Amino acid sequence: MQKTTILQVNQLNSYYTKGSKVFGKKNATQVLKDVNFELYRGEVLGVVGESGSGKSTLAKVILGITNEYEGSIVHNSLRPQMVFQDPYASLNPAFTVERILEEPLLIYGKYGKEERKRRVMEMLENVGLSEEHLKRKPRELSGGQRQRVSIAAAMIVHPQLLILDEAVSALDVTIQAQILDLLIRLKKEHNLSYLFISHDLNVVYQCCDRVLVMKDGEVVEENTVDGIFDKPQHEYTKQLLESAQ
Amino acid sequence: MKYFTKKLFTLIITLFIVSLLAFLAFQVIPADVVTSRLGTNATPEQIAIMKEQMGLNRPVFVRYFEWLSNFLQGDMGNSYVYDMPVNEMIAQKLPISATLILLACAMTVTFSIPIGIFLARHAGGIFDRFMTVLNQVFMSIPPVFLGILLFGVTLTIYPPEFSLHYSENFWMLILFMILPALSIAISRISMTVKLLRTSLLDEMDKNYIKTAYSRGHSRGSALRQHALKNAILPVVVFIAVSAAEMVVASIIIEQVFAISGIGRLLIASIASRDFLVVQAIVVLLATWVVTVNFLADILVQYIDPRVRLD
Amino acid sequence: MIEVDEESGNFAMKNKGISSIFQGKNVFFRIGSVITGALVFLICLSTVWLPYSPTQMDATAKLNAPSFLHLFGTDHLGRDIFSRVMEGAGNTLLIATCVVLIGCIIGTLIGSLTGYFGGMADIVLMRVCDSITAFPSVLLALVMVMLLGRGKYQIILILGILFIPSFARVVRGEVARQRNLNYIYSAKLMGAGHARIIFYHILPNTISVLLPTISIGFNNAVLAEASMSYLGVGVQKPDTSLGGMLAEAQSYLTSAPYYAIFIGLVIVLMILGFSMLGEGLSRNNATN
Amino acid sequence: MLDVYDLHVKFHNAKQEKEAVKGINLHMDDGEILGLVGESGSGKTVTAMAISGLINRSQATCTGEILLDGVDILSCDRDCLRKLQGKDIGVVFQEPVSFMNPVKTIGKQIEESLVIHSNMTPAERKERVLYVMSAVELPNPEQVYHKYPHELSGGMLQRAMIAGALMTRPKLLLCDEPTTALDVTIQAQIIQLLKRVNKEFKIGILFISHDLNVVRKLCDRVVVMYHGEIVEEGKTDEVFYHPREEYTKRLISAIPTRKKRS
Repeated sequence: MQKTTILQVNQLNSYYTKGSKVFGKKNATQVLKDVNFELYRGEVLGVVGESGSGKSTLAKVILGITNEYEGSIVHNSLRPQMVFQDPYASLNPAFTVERILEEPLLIYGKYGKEERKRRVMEMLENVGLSEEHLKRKPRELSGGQRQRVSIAAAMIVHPQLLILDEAVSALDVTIQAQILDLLIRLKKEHNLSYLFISHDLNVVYQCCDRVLVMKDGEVVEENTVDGIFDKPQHEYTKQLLESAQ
Repeated sequence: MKYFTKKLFTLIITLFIVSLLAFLAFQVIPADVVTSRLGTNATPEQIAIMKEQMGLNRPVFVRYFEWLSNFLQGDMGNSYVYDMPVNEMIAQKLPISATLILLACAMTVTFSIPIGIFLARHAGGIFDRFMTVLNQVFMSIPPVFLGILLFGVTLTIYPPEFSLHYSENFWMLILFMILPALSIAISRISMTVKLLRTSLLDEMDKNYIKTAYSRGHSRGSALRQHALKNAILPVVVFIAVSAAEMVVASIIIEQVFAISGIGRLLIASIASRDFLVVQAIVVLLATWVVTVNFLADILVQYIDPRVRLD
Repeated sequence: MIEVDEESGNFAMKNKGISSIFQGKNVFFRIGSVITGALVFLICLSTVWLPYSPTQMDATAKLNAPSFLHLFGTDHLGRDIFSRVMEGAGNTLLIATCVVLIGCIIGTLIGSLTGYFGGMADIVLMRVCDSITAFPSVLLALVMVMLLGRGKYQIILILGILFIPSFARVVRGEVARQRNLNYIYSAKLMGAGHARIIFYHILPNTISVLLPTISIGFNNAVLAEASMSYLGVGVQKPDTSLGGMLAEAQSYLTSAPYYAIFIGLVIVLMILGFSMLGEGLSRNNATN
Repeated sequence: MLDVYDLHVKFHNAKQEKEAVKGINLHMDDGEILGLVGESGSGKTVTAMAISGLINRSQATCTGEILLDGVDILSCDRDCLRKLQGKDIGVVFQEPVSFMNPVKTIGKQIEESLVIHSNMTPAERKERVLYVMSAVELPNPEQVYHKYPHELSGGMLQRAMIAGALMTRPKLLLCDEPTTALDVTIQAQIIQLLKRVNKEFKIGILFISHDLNVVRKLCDRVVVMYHGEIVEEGKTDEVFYHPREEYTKRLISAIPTRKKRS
């Protein structure tokens, strides 16, 4: 079937300016160097690298959260969303779970009260939570439950692209496995595409179709997941594979 | 050292801005100066002549620099009310106020640090709870009320004539100043004690204290050798802020104890709209505030290596 | 409930936010609210009913000691001290409330805008706020009195303006902290506009930081008003205020010490109530 | 070297009581590397804290026996505990940055246990510190001695922590998730370092972690804990390749390894 590109990134460079932005790029450090890649509909693209490789900045730049970059980012997806690593900082502490899930619908503004309530309940069950979690605040949820709520909040607007920035790294192994299963199920049901960012090669192997290996802001290798794991080309990829063995 | 010079530079700049602001603030009311000298029914011509005489209609900046250069040489102009050099009036009263404020600062530092450490050391339990509430009460007693109470005490214990010429010799001055300084310092001491106690207890919960325990430290030695140096940082800054706030308390206490210091002179000059005196005192007090903050910055930079970096 | 914090091995007490103040044994908050509540009630009552009219002089009862008739005794003109103190306290509280309102509303506005948008305005405004808060507010107030004159309304305006920076700084710090948290990014991705993010997402979380600042603001406002009125640059003659009465009472220290003591006690109670309230609120923030 | 008999640890405050460790028995021979594995809430860190005497006795009560070469840690009072901590037991914690005092130099913090437990002169101490710093492969020890924690990388700080724990040649080195906060490549180096330290200094290591891959590469024997109880114990290869208990099987199968998720 003909692959439609959901996201296209070419010649992407980004600088992090220490000190205030007002005085220009005083002592700017280059965070992303000439990054190019494409993401197709229904595909999971893994982005692997150690801390400081620029993978989180890449995610923020793609979604326009930080706009200090050069190069072009072509979006061909509706309402891209993001799920973050730290389950404790990604939900508004003042809101109840119900309010968190209802907020995107309120912003969208097309649905009446019942319609919103129905969609919230439907999405809650979809991510494996239930009625009793509705009135709870983020503080009263476990890490795994919080991550489910943030996934639900991202999914409720029916995005076509979901960027997962280390979305499972802060969770225990058993809960990690459940969240990964949930993500794969949702991908199949809604023909989603994921940009799956992680430092854990084994997790990436399990659920990604293609992989980008990043080091110091550069894409050092790009290949299918089997290509990367079975016949790594770049020296750094080999080193990563070896230490994660 | 780079940090030191940078800080010194900002100190001078701030002083410059403060004196400019003080000067500009008083330019807004020159008219009153003239009418107060000539009386309200002065004719416009007389006002114009007087203004000319006092050089009030030259551009503001020219007057500012002229005032600043005189000020730095000690000539702060003449008081409108007493027609004597302002610097003489201030020079007479400054030592008295300085003793009062410095004594109060000394009390704050010497009492609050040991008490704070003691309370943190014996935290928990009935005694600690009682002391915390007591501390909170002392914190809420405003210097003006405490001053009046202690003033009542001075009336009874000090012989009447003593309070008339206390400023003769140094020791009599110190003896007299103990109670006024105490009434300024007590609420500050209790605030500093509370801050130091909480800051120490916060540091004791930090992870590096666990490492200290794992190396064989007791709670006391871990507190003294590890937590104290970190906990003292916010306290140093607070003491600098307190030194500034105590200036206000000293103005009030001078009023309560009828001490003829610059505080009382300031209030009197405000009432009699004697601008040059008010302006000079304000700039003097501002210099004290800025200098104390500067010293605190240097001390913090000396203690905390991370600050030295930027 | 107890949750054993696995990594550090010590248990962490988790409770449920503002509502937890009342069950938890937050001693400071309880004592604070009792004292402040009692004082505010008495003052509201005094606007409606007072044992004596504050200005009614009774020539026969000059400088009487506290008795059943005159709870706090009478002053040198035979006026009932209790009624005058209550009226004075009312004025002081009114002034403090207006000052805190001005400071809080304008301060929060400035703080949230500069904190959220940052840039040049943020840097300049914060430098200005820092320099104003570095100076004791009463010192600046004394200077401003010369420009704006004395009296109740002038003092409200002066102290109100001087209290804006402290609120602005607290709100700005909190807003700037929240601005780059993940849930704000998510809100942006969902298409929420700046206004919606500030008022619906950021401010509800800022209230918990603002409450202790407000009660400490009251504490300082009462203190500042009392000091300035004592020095004679605050509230002027026909209006009464605790600070002004304290100055009068001082001259009768030897003959009628109870006069000054009762006035002073009411001031202490006011400050104690607000400072305990503030302490209770900030402790509650720390635990959850 | 280390024997733990029927250890219970109960956390209590005014209203509630929660038992984090429900009666466990452990045994470690001299120079052995024992892995203590489990998910968060399994009680593995609490056990480690109890063994190293770091549990705050006002918040929790420990019953049972912890014998380090015959001395029962639980029954001895504060002073005898203090003689033990830092001398016979060295501890390495999880994230080096927060477990180091930010305002004291690295050298001063490493020599801490020597200052408390030995009466060496400052010169002798400094020489000893530099020796151990090079033993843990800290580059140019002379300069690092005077540096502050915020000037070093995570990996370097962790090596300084290990040096600090080894100063008095303790019998037992207790490591609480020492590699979790580090990058994968540095993690591997720290594991090699711990292996070398175990052989060279003949020090038993109790290694606590939730990362089963790291435990598999480092430990001789493994103990699996779940909700405060020991679920399984045995040689590392035994436990990893043919686990007996149901929970261990699930734990090992959950390790993200090289197989596709359905």
